[in-house]
Parts: sequence; structure tokens; C-alpha cells
Amino acid sequence: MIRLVALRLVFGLVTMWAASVLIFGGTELLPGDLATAILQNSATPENLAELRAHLGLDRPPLVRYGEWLTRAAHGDLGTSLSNDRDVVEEIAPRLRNTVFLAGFAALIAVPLAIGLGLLAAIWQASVFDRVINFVTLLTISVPEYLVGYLLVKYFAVRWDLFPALANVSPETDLGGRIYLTALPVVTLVLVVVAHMMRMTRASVLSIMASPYIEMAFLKGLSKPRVVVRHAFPNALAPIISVVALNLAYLVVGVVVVEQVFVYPGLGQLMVDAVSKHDLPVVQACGLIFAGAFIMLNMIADIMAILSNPRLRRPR
Amino acid sequence: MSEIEFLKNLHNAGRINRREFLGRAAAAGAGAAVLNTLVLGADAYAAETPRKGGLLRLGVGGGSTTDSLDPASWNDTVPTASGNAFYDPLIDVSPENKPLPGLAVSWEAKPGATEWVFNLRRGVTFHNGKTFSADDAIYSINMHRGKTKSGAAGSFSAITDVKKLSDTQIIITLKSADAEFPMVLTDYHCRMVPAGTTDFSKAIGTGCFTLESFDPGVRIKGRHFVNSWRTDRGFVDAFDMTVINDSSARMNALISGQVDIVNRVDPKIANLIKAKKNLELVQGRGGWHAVVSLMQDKGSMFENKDLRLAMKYGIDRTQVVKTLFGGFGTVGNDTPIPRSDPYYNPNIAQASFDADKAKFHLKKSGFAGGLTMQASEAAFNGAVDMATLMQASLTKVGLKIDVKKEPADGFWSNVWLKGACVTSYWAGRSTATQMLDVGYGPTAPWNESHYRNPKFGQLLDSARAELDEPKRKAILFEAQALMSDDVASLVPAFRDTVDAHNDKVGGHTPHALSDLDSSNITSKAWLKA
Amino acid sequence: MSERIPGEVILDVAHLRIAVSEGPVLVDDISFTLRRGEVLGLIGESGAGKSTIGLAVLGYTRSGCEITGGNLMFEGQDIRTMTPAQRRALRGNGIAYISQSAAASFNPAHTLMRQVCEIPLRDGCTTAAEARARAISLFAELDLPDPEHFGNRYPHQVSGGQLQRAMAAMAMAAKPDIIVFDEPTTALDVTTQVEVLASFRKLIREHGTAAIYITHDLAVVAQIADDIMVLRHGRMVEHGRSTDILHNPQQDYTRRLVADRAEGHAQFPAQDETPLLEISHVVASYSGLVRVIDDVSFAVHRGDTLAVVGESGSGKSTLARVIMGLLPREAGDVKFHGASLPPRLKHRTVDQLRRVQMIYQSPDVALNPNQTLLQIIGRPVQFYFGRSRSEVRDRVLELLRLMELPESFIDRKPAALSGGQKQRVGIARALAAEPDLIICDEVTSALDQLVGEEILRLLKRLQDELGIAYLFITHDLGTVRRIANKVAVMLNGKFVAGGLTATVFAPPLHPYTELLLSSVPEMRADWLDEVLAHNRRIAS
Amino acid sequence: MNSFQIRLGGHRLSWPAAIGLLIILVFIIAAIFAPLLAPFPEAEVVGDAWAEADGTHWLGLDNLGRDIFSRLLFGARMSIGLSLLITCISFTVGIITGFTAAIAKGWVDALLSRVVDLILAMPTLIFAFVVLSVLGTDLPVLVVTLALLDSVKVFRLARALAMNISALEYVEVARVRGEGLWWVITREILPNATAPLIAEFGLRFTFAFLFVAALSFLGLGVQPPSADWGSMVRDYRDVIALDLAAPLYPAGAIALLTIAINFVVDWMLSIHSRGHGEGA
Repeated sequence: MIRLVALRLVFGLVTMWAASVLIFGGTELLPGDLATAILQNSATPENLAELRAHLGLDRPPLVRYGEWLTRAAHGDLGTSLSNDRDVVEEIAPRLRNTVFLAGFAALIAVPLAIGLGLLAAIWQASVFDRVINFVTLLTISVPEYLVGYLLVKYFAVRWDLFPALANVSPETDLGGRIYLTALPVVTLVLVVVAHMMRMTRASVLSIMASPYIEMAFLKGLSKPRVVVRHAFPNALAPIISVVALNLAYLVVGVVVVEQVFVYPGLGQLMVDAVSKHDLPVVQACGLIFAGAFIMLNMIADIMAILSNPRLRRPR
Repeated sequence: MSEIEFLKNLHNAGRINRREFLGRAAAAGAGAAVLNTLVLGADAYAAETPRKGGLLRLGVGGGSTTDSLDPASWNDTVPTASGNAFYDPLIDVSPENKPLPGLAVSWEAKPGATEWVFNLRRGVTFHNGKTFSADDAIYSINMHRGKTKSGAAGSFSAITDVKKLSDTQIIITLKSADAEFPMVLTDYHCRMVPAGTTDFSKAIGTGCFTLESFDPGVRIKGRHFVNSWRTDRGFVDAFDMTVINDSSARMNALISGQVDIVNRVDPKIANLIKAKKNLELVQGRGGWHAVVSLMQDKGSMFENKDLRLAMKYGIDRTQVVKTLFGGFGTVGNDTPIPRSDPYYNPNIAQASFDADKAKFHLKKSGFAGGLTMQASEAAFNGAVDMATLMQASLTKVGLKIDVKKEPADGFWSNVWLKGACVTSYWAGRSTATQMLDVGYGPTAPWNESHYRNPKFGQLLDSARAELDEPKRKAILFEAQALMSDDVASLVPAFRDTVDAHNDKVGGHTPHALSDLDSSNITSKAWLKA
Repeated sequence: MSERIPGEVILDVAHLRIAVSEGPVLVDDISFTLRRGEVLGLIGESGAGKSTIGLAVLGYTRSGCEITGGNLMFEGQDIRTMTPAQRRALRGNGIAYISQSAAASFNPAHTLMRQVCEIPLRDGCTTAAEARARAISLFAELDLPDPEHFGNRYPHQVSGGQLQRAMAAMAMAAKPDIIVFDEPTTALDVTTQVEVLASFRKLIREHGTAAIYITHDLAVVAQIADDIMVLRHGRMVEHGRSTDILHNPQQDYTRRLVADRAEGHAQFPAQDETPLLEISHVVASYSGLVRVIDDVSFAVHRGDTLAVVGESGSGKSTLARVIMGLLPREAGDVKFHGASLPPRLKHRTVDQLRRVQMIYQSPDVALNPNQTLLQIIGRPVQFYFGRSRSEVRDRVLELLRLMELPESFIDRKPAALSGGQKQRVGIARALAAEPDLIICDEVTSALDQLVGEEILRLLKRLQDELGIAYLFITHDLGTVRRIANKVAVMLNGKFVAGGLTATVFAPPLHPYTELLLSSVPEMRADWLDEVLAHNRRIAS
Repeated sequence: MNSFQIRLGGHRLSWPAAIGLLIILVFIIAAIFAPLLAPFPEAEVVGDAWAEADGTHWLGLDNLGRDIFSRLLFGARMSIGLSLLITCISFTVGIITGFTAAIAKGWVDALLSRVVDLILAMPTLIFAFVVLSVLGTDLPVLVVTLALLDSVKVFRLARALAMNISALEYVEVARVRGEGLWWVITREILPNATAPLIAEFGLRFTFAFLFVAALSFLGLGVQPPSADWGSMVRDYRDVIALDLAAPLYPAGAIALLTIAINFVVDWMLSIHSRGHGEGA
């Protein structure tokens, strides 16, 4: 088992490295260059050259990759090309915001999804099951931004219950943050709960066909107990992986929701930086996103390994 | 007409409110276009006494995480609108595009207009307590000269020397004569900072507000500066500017009451916003215009003037204004000078879609092939739509044209100035001369169409040197007529700036230069009780 | 069994009828009573409805089925009208269930102890320590190794025989009145089966628990049951005391079941030509790690049937794969008609491939469900002999007739056929290639007893008619005796004994051969006691 | 109603699946015959912006004064066609590589699987983002990028299916008979993998469909003036708070099609699993 976990960790590292190559390579290949992108049509050959030299764009990419990687490994992500700010400093508050939003949404969504999934499995084919299935199918099928706008329309514009803007600042206290992020959190919860709930239900139901579940019924156990104690532990692996996938989505995929609610998260920063060709920021964001995604997947795999007695306790 | 005049007077006298005025003016037969001008004027007349105090909340589009408080780096609305709260210019611009005293109280050209003397305001203190003097002014001007990444570097390269005459007087020497030089100094990058400033993160200026917090691309807050020299501006206690680039989010914030003022109301929904009873639009007639370049190098197909004329008459300008700008704009006449500009030549016959003329010129040109129009959303929102609209009308007159959509990334470096027929835009320049020069001067680097008419260049030179205003006007009229006739490039339409605010806001007036009262909104708006 | 004194009636089943909802009747008009301490054997082939009855006793039907008639009285209470809560109390506490595959019936996520103690702890009437102590004592009673710590293991850490016994411990944990054993030893090797069977018998005897013992194997049920009920197609064929059923069957069907075992083994003419297949010192392993085949040699002549016997894991199926070229040998030689066969499949000629065919254990996965019989059987004809379409069809029809299958089956797909019919198709496909040697890999073990007998008869007839040689891989020594003239006994990848069947199975026996032979259940009530006594003797 | 049963491929159609199929059919017809069915061209301005719905303009006019109903029809074309194209490419690539890996085994399988693991370990949106910003947002680039990203998931399924099936004895029979690789793949493996593959096709299609919509929303997808439902929602979203239903039409169309496909896929998976139950 230790071998398996170690192998998974090594694979995680390799993936991370591949991601770094991809991100650096990808951003280096972006057409156009930063200097012209910044100056747009107030560029003159002189101030262009000046800016280019200032940005260090005249050196070979491989050298810059090496430097970048070593510095990134030491926690130094460089300085933003367009406003000379330290990238770490620039990213830190954004990352905090993103993590807060993702964490807040996950805190609600994960227990809710698993609970609903188990209930739907217990009451399979009941009215509850059908309704919840249809509702989740609906929330999956409607684009998330529309969910966001509809929430704004009713909860912010029509009934004035929650703000339409989630413009938190570093000094906003926790209560204020929760109030401001209420609508984006609800949007995210609606989207991810559906996936996780459906997966929980499907995994549990597929386990429900196993002989040992029949055995559990024949032992005289009640359905809730069979589902929760006997089916759920065996359905953990797919559930963990879908939870991880959705957590990753909460970190990586919230660009759209951030845009709708003007939430100062990492995604917005990255989109901004891409359009401004601010390479260090794009690279840093990409690295963080990829890192979060890879780490979550890795944790999920390791948890799946640990949750499986066959792997945890070999013969 | 007299009916409308009468209504206007009633309105100005405070006898009828604006809504009533509009309603009755419309009933009196004023068309939409007339009505808009009336509103512009009417609002200016609607004098109300500004009230002090309160927190002004703004939702502003046009910001980015790469924004900074260094004036030289400004490139969009958020940095300028927030920056103008902290810094003052040497010379301000009036809503009608005329120079106004800022930190310079008066100025005067030496004969020949190559040397200008500026008298500086006394008793002005910076946020850090330092007194504003000639050294600060010189440092602030020099920030944009020589080795700099400033966006004003181009126009400031005309300056050869800046000298201090006394603590309150400086003299600026120019390469060549420029009768409108004070307008150059109104460039939005040119803001007065304490001499020697290299760290701009504290935003030390002389403006009505001091910096409270600055989160680039997210939020900027300012607090009223107690020692501000201005008495005519700076009414609110504090402002809170949230960067909202997404237009729906911006509108939602306004409609739900989370912000008081927004800019860049999408013309496509402006009429719907206007219909909301607690919201008002502020429409600015500025110099922003769309352009289609027609590269006129030797050997290029647009060297053929008849082909250019075929294009001129083959595009439907009113359709561009109507569908692309939702009516919030005016048709262009292939010159970059807007109607709001004092030097606008109203005597040139307005070009409009004319299938016969277009076909005539097309036939005369002998051009039988097809051509490609390159467009990108990077230029402006709707550039591809505009190209598509033109394609439709040009096809009607028999000119085969393909629209090639260019990726947003790299548009400015790879397509603009390089393609033969490219859609792009120009933001208005502070003076007509500058605008004509920068875009169409025979040696101008950004002359997209490579329009090299020596006579046009001579006209510009003489206008620049001409201190006598009527004469200068006449010269510029001629230049405009010349380029329009030559079809230097296609200028299909000017777009208005459209801001909106809720009924708590007063003092929000349109400006010919740019949106949010030329970015001075924080110091000019006030909150009603 | 005669020493057991049955008590009062605790289960009374009358005119039980179970049907698929709005569908066919699975079980009809089944009646029996069960007294305390009594063991009832339910016997029948697959589809006889014996498991359905066993489950119905617990008030349980598989999805889509329902009890549509009759009574099930447990201690005077009708199981059919019980509330869900009552029914849950009945299961586990009143009646417990032991299923065929313990490996599948234990939850892989929990330790054995947790699962064994689950029922006693459910109602909270026992403390964890008490439940644990009882589990440990049950483990000890069931001869499980290290009973103190046995329960800490997970199901996958325990062998099949041990798991089956652990399941008995789980069933006994809540001291039920009745245990339903549903084919509990069918999945086990013969030698393991003996031990498990002995444990079960000891357990129910000592606790005086009543039991319903479901199996398809009369010999097994004979060791444990007081009464036997023979079922067929969901109906009772015969019901009586075990001794009566075994020695004095009244019904024809029962007679056939009993009689099959008595058949003696066949004789084959000896041959002395050059061997068809000759294997010498073959060594093979999976990914070079463990030797699965270790220095094996034998020869098969024309008309021979060589049986390779051994328990699971002995390497007998691997041997078949090595001969087929699916698993390249690492050393040794395989000669066919005197010429060496290349170790790898892809280096063999089409003719070499054609001459050795194979029939598989499970006809369900051996036939492509998406092809018709014409395609399945006709493809080798077309592939090897390049016949035209009409010729192929004629040949397939001929083969179907040979297999005693209706010609109308030619355009059907396997799903429309029964297990025995599918196996016949598998044989027809092998014959279509007109091979010299057919390797039969456990061809009857997935089939019912009587169907399997028919397949064996068919194979034998084909051999007589066509002179094909068989390499017969099986774990069933009964089959070997009947069909094979030569036998090889495999243990851990080696041949421990080999030669003519008559010689190998006659004294002096190799110890392992003896163990295998003695483990084959015989249809005598005292067989188990004898075997156990015999094994004890050997051990000491 | 009980006597009225619709059967498809020998299986009784559940009624959600029947409704789903009907919706899919209607949408496909709309997509194919959009130019004939649409009362107006997709990009032509036919009236004032945001004009109310009336007899000629069934769903009203949009932000530029184009007919929303017509744009919906043309949008079906773009949205469905594009997603279909993406899914088809991803399936072709995924199945070929997946089957090859499963059957060739050895280093080919190891290499392909590791590369796929690597790609799967990257966030798709970021990946797509980088690729699209490098290569620009031309339609072919979009299609190929999304298809390749998607094919990775198809690869996994196809490989697993082929692995499972090729372990079955009837495949072994064919190999032992001496059949070639092509025959084994097309005759023995593919026909037995179609049911799960078709179900996966449906699911992948909806993902592609929603992904295209999301990219269009971010401005990276289909470019104006072509109508596609994602960018229509984007174009119309501004008026959501202004009580106009315009954005709900394309969004509803997206949701409806997704749900319909899910209904059909659920049904297919259910008959597939039932089929297995019989065999086991």
C-alpha cells in the first residue's frame, strides 16, 4: 500500500512538472507580445523597445523557463510584467478569496450532495427520488451563469435579499463575506451538488446489486442501515473521485461565476492577465490551478487507496 | 421650434422636470436626434445646488489587475477615473473640449507659438503636506518625455525643453509651433505629482481625495482631502469604486442599488435602462469613432480612388449607428472630427448609402476581384458585427468582400497597421489638429491607411502655427474637406459614451472627451439628500 | 442422523407459490415442515427453484418476484403478513442464511468480526464484548485458525473455505432457530468441501439448530440431511427420509439423479502409433514470477482422452493455454504430429492452429452474443477451408444435426439458447475446424448434472465416430473415471501422478490422488464420517 | 396507454426516453432544416432591438433587432452540429487509440495510458484556455481542441471496454483461430461495446455541448454573427434583470436538449445493464 501511495505521489509530481512545461510553453507561444498588448494603439517604436527591455522579453525562452521553475520552486513567482507588483503579493488575496468561496461552497455542497444521494438511494424510485433526480438534471443542464443571473434577478434585484455584487475586500469580516458571497455560493452549490449527488446515488445503487447487500438484507438489516453502512463504504472510491473533481472545479472552474458576481478571485485575475499578456501572472495562476487540480486528484486517489481494505491490508 | 425653446426655458427655470420636458418636447415634434441634443443642453442648465457628504459608490468598467496609480501607465477608464480623484492636471478640459485652468491658472504663447509660459496656482498642497511648485510641474511633465513607457510620450515628444521661471511660472519650448499646445497638456496621463516621486502606491497628488485603499482590478476607495484647494469640486465624503467589467453585472449592480453610477451602458440595452423610473442615462457626444483603414500604398488596390469612393457610398452608416450603437451615436463622414468639436466642418456633404454612386465608382475603378476585411473584437466590441453589416451592404452594390475574424490576441501587433482593410477605432483626441495629425499626418506612424497627401500635411502645419482662431478654423475645415473627399479612410460612425446613475446622484454631466465626465466624476458628482 | 431427536415444528410451509410479477410461476405448491433440530435437504438442478424457496423462508424474494400463494408459518406466525420490522427481526435472529459464495457475500469494506457481530449488536441486547466472545468461540468451533484474531481480518485476507465457515459463524451469531444453507460448498475444491461440510455438521448438531440445506449434489446432502426434497422446475418431485431417497427412490427423475453416480469407467483400446501431442519438460509462468507449470511431460495419442485433474490453482488451465500458444512456454517442447509447435500463437501456421481446438467452461462468454450460430460455427469453416456461403451454411446445418440441435437454430443468437445448447454450439464450432485434438476446459462444470452427462456422452460419441483426441481438464474425478483412458494429477504445477486411468486410480495410490479420490462425496450417509476418520488417520 | 408501446432495437421504450427521443428529433430537424424553417435569416436586422413578441416574430427580437426564433433555429445548427462534430472526432480518436492500446498492450498501451493520465490530471478548462489563447478562437481550432481533450476520456472507456471484452473467451477463440487484428476489433469487440459506447456518446455530447456554451459565454467559442445558443445567452444576459425572457429561450433550449439526451442515455444504460443481468 505504501508503495501504491508513493507511486501516486511520484506520478503527481511528474504531472505537476508536465503541467509546468505546458503552462510555460503555452504562455510563451501566445501570439503577439506583451509590450504591444499593453500599449495598444499608443505604442511608438521607442516606448515599445523600452518596455520590452524592461520586461526582459529579449532573452531565450529556455533560459527563462529554467529561471522561472527554480524561482517558482522557492515560492518566488516573479513580478507582474504590467504593473511591477510582486506576483505572490498580487495572487495571495485572490487565492484567499477563491479558497474561501470554494471552501464555503464545498462545506455546504459535499454533505448535502452525499446526504441527498444516500436518501435518493434509500428511497429509490420514490417521489423524492424522482423529484431530486429531475431537479439535479435541470441544474446540470442549465448553464451555470444563467443560474447566477436568475438568482441575481430574484434575490438581488426583485426581492433585495442579497447583494448582486460579491465585491469583498481584504478588510471585510467573516459575516460580511458570507453575506456578500451568498449568491455565488448558492450558484456553485446548485451546480456541484447535482453532480456529486447523482454520482453518490448511482454508485450506491450499483453496489446495491452485490450479493453482500442481499446478504445484509437477509441478516435483517433495515434499508437505511444497509445503504449507509454496507453500500456506501464500498461506493466510496467513485464518490471520492467525483467529490475531488467537483472541489477542483470549485477552485479552477469558477471563472464564470466570478465574472457574474464580480468576485475578486483567481480566475478573474487569470483571464485578465491572459488578455494583457502578463506572462508571470498567467503562469503563476496556471501553476496554482494545475497544482490544486493535481493535488485534489492525488488526494482523492490516495484516499480511495486508503478506503479500500484490499489495498490497505493486503493478504 | 419656438415650442421647444419655450419648454427648454420652463425646464431651466425649474418649472417642469426633465421627464416632463422630454415628453412634451417629443410631443412637440422633436426627433430623437434633436431630443438628445436638447437633453445634453437641458441637463447642463438644470442647476441644482450641490450637497456635501455621503459615500458615492461607482461600478466602473474598464479596469484590470494590471492597473497602477502611476499616471504614466494609465490606459483605461478605471485608472483615469480613480486617478483623477487623487491627482490634478495642469490644464483641465471643459465639457465642450476647451482648455480650463487646472493647477495652471493662466498661460500665454510667445509669438510664433513655439514657447509657452504657464502661471501656476499658489497655495496648493499635496496630500503629504508639501506645497505645489514649479519643480513639481516640471518633474510631472518630464515623466512623459524621453525614455518613458508613458502613453503620452508621442504627443510630448513635441516638447524640447521645460524651464522654471519662478516658483509659480514655467516655460515650455516646442520643436515647432503649436497654437493649441495647452490642449496637449490636458492629456490624461499628465497629472501633477510631487517632484521625485517614483513610488506611486500612495497616490500623493493634489486632488480632492486621498487614497484609502487600492486593489487593482477590483476596488479603489478614496476619502475627501480636507486641504483640497478646490471649492467647486469634491462634494462627497468618500467614494468606493468597484471594477465591474462584465456589462450585465454592472447593470445588475446599478439596478439592485449596489452602486450609484455606472459607465459603459451597452447601447443595446440603454433604452431599457432609460425606461426604469429611478435611473437616468448620461449620454456624451465624444470623439470615439470606428474606422476602416484603406491602405493606399503604391500598388495597393486602394490606391484606386474610385474603389475607395465605391466603399464610401457602398456602406450604410445609419445602419451602423442604429444597430451597432442602438442609436447612441452619429454617422461619420470620413473625417475623425466629431460634431461636438469646435473645429468640426459642418459644410461637407454627408455621405450616405447610395447604390448608384457606389456602382458607378466601382465600375469606373475597373476593380473586379474580391477583397478581405479584417476585424477583431480586440479593437472594439462589435467590430466584427460592423464588418458583417458592411459586407451585407457592399454585396448589394456588387463588391465582393470577405470578413476575416482575427483573434483578439495579437490583433494590435499583427493585424493593425499591417492589413489593407482593417476595422479598428480611435478614441477622441483633445484637439482636432492632434487627431488629424496622429491618424492621417503624412509621417504619422499610426496612419493606418498610409494616407500620404502632402497638401494635407501642409494644412496641418499651418493650422498648428496659426494663433488666430478663425483662421485656424478655416484651415482645419479645408483639411477635413480634403480628406473626406480623398476618402483617407472610412469613418462610418461616432459612438456616444453612455453612463447611467440612480436618482440619488446629482452633478453627473456628459463630457465630449470621455465617459464619467471625462473621468472627473468622483469630484464633480454629489449625492442628494 | 438417527441420533438426533427432532422437536416441535417451527416452520410450516404450505402450498407455497412464487412467481415473477405478472410473469411465469417459479415455484408452485411446495409444502414441508421443519422441526427443531431437523435438517431438510432441498435438491434439484438449476432452475428447480430451490434457492427461491430458501429465500422465501426468510420472507425475501429477489427483485421482480413475489410470493403469490401459500403459507409460511414460523413459530405460528405468518411470515407473509409480517411488518417490515417483524420481518427484520425474523431474519438473523429467527432464520439465518448462508449463501453459495462467501467471497461475494461478505462486505469487502468491513472486518469479519464487525460483520459477524452486526446482528447481535443491532438490537442492543448484547454488549460488544459478549458478541465478540461468542464470535470467537464460534470461530473456534468451526476450526478456524487463530480464532482470537481471525475476526480482525478483512474478507479478502481469508481463503474461500475459511470464509464459508466464517459465514456460518455470522449466521450462528444471533442464535437463530433455522439456518438456510444455499449451496454453501459448491464453489469449493473437493478437499476443502470435506472440511467445511464437517464443520457445518458439527455446528448444527451441537447447537441443535434446524436447517434447510440446498444443493444440487445428492452426495453432499446425504451427509447432512434428515429429510430430502427433490425439486424440478419449481415443483416437488419427491420428499422423504434421506435414506429412502438415496436407496429407494420412487420417482424416475430421482432415480436418474441417483443412478448417474453409479456408472463405471469406460475402457479404451490401447494405441501404439506416434503421439499426436507430445509435451516434454514444459515450464511456464506469468510475467516470469511464479512457475505455474513446472516441468510437465505427457503424450496424447489419436483417440485418447487424457484427463488432467487438480484443484483450483494447480495449473491445469494454464497448461491448456501453453499448448494453445496463448501463454508462451519458457522451456521444454510441445510437439504436434512429431513437429515442434512454436511457443507463440502468432508464429503458428493456420493449419497448426486448426488442428488444435478448444471448448470452454462457460458457454456464455465463449460465444459472441452478437453473432448468430451460422456466424459462430460457420466462421471456422469459411476461415480454414474457404468455402462458399452456401457450402458454409450446409456444413453448419450438418454440424447442428450432429450436435442434436434443431436446424432452425442456425439464425439464432446464443441468448436464445439454454446452457447445454450453448455448450453444444461451442463443440460444433470446435468440430467445424476438423481438428485432431480438442482441449476441453472444465466443459461440464458450469452445467447441471444431467446436462453435463449428456455433453459427456456426446463427446464420447464424437470420439468414437471421428477419432478425435481429447485433453480433458477437470476437477471432477467422477468425470475422469467415466471418460478418460489416461489421467494426469496436477498439484502446484507439477504432475504428481499419471498414466492409464485404471492404473492411477488403483492402489497403490499416490497420497494426493488418494486425498482427491476420498474427497469425492459418495452417496452414502456415512461417507463423511469415514473420510474424516481416514484423514485423521493419515494426519496422525 | 398501456397497449401503446414503442419499441426500439427490440427494447420497450420508457416514456421519458420516448419524450427525450422526440425532443432530440425535433431539435435535429430544426438544425437540419433551419434555413427552410426559419422565417428570417440569422444575422439580418428585421426591426427594433428588443421588440416584443408578435405574430411575425414569435419570440420577439434580440439586441440587434434580429428574430430570436430564427436565431434559435440556426443556433441549433451551430450548437448541435458543433458538439456533434466534436463528439464524433473525439470518439473516432478515442476508440481507435483505446482499442489499439487494449489489444496491442505492452509499451504502446503504457505510453498511451500515461499520456492520457497526464492530460486527465490537468484541468480541462485551463488546458482549453491556454490552447485557445495560443491558437486563437477559429472554429476548426475550437473543434479540434475540444475533441482532443474529450477523446482522452473516450480513450479510457474504450480501452477498459476492449480490455474486458478481449479477456472474454470468444475473443480468445478468434485469436486462436488466427484471425487478424482488424477482424477481432470490428467483429468481436466493437459490436459488443456499442451499447456502452453509444450511451457514453450521449453523455460526451452533452458535455461538449455545455462546454461549447460555456466557452461561448466566456467569448472564446463561436464568434458573431453566427448564432449559437451559448453566445445567444451571453448576448442576451444583460436584459435578464430587466424582465425580458430573451435569454431564457436559448438557455431553455440548452437545458431541454441536455435533459432529453440524459433521458435516452439513462434508458440505454438500463437496458444495457439488464442485458448483462441475463447473461450472468
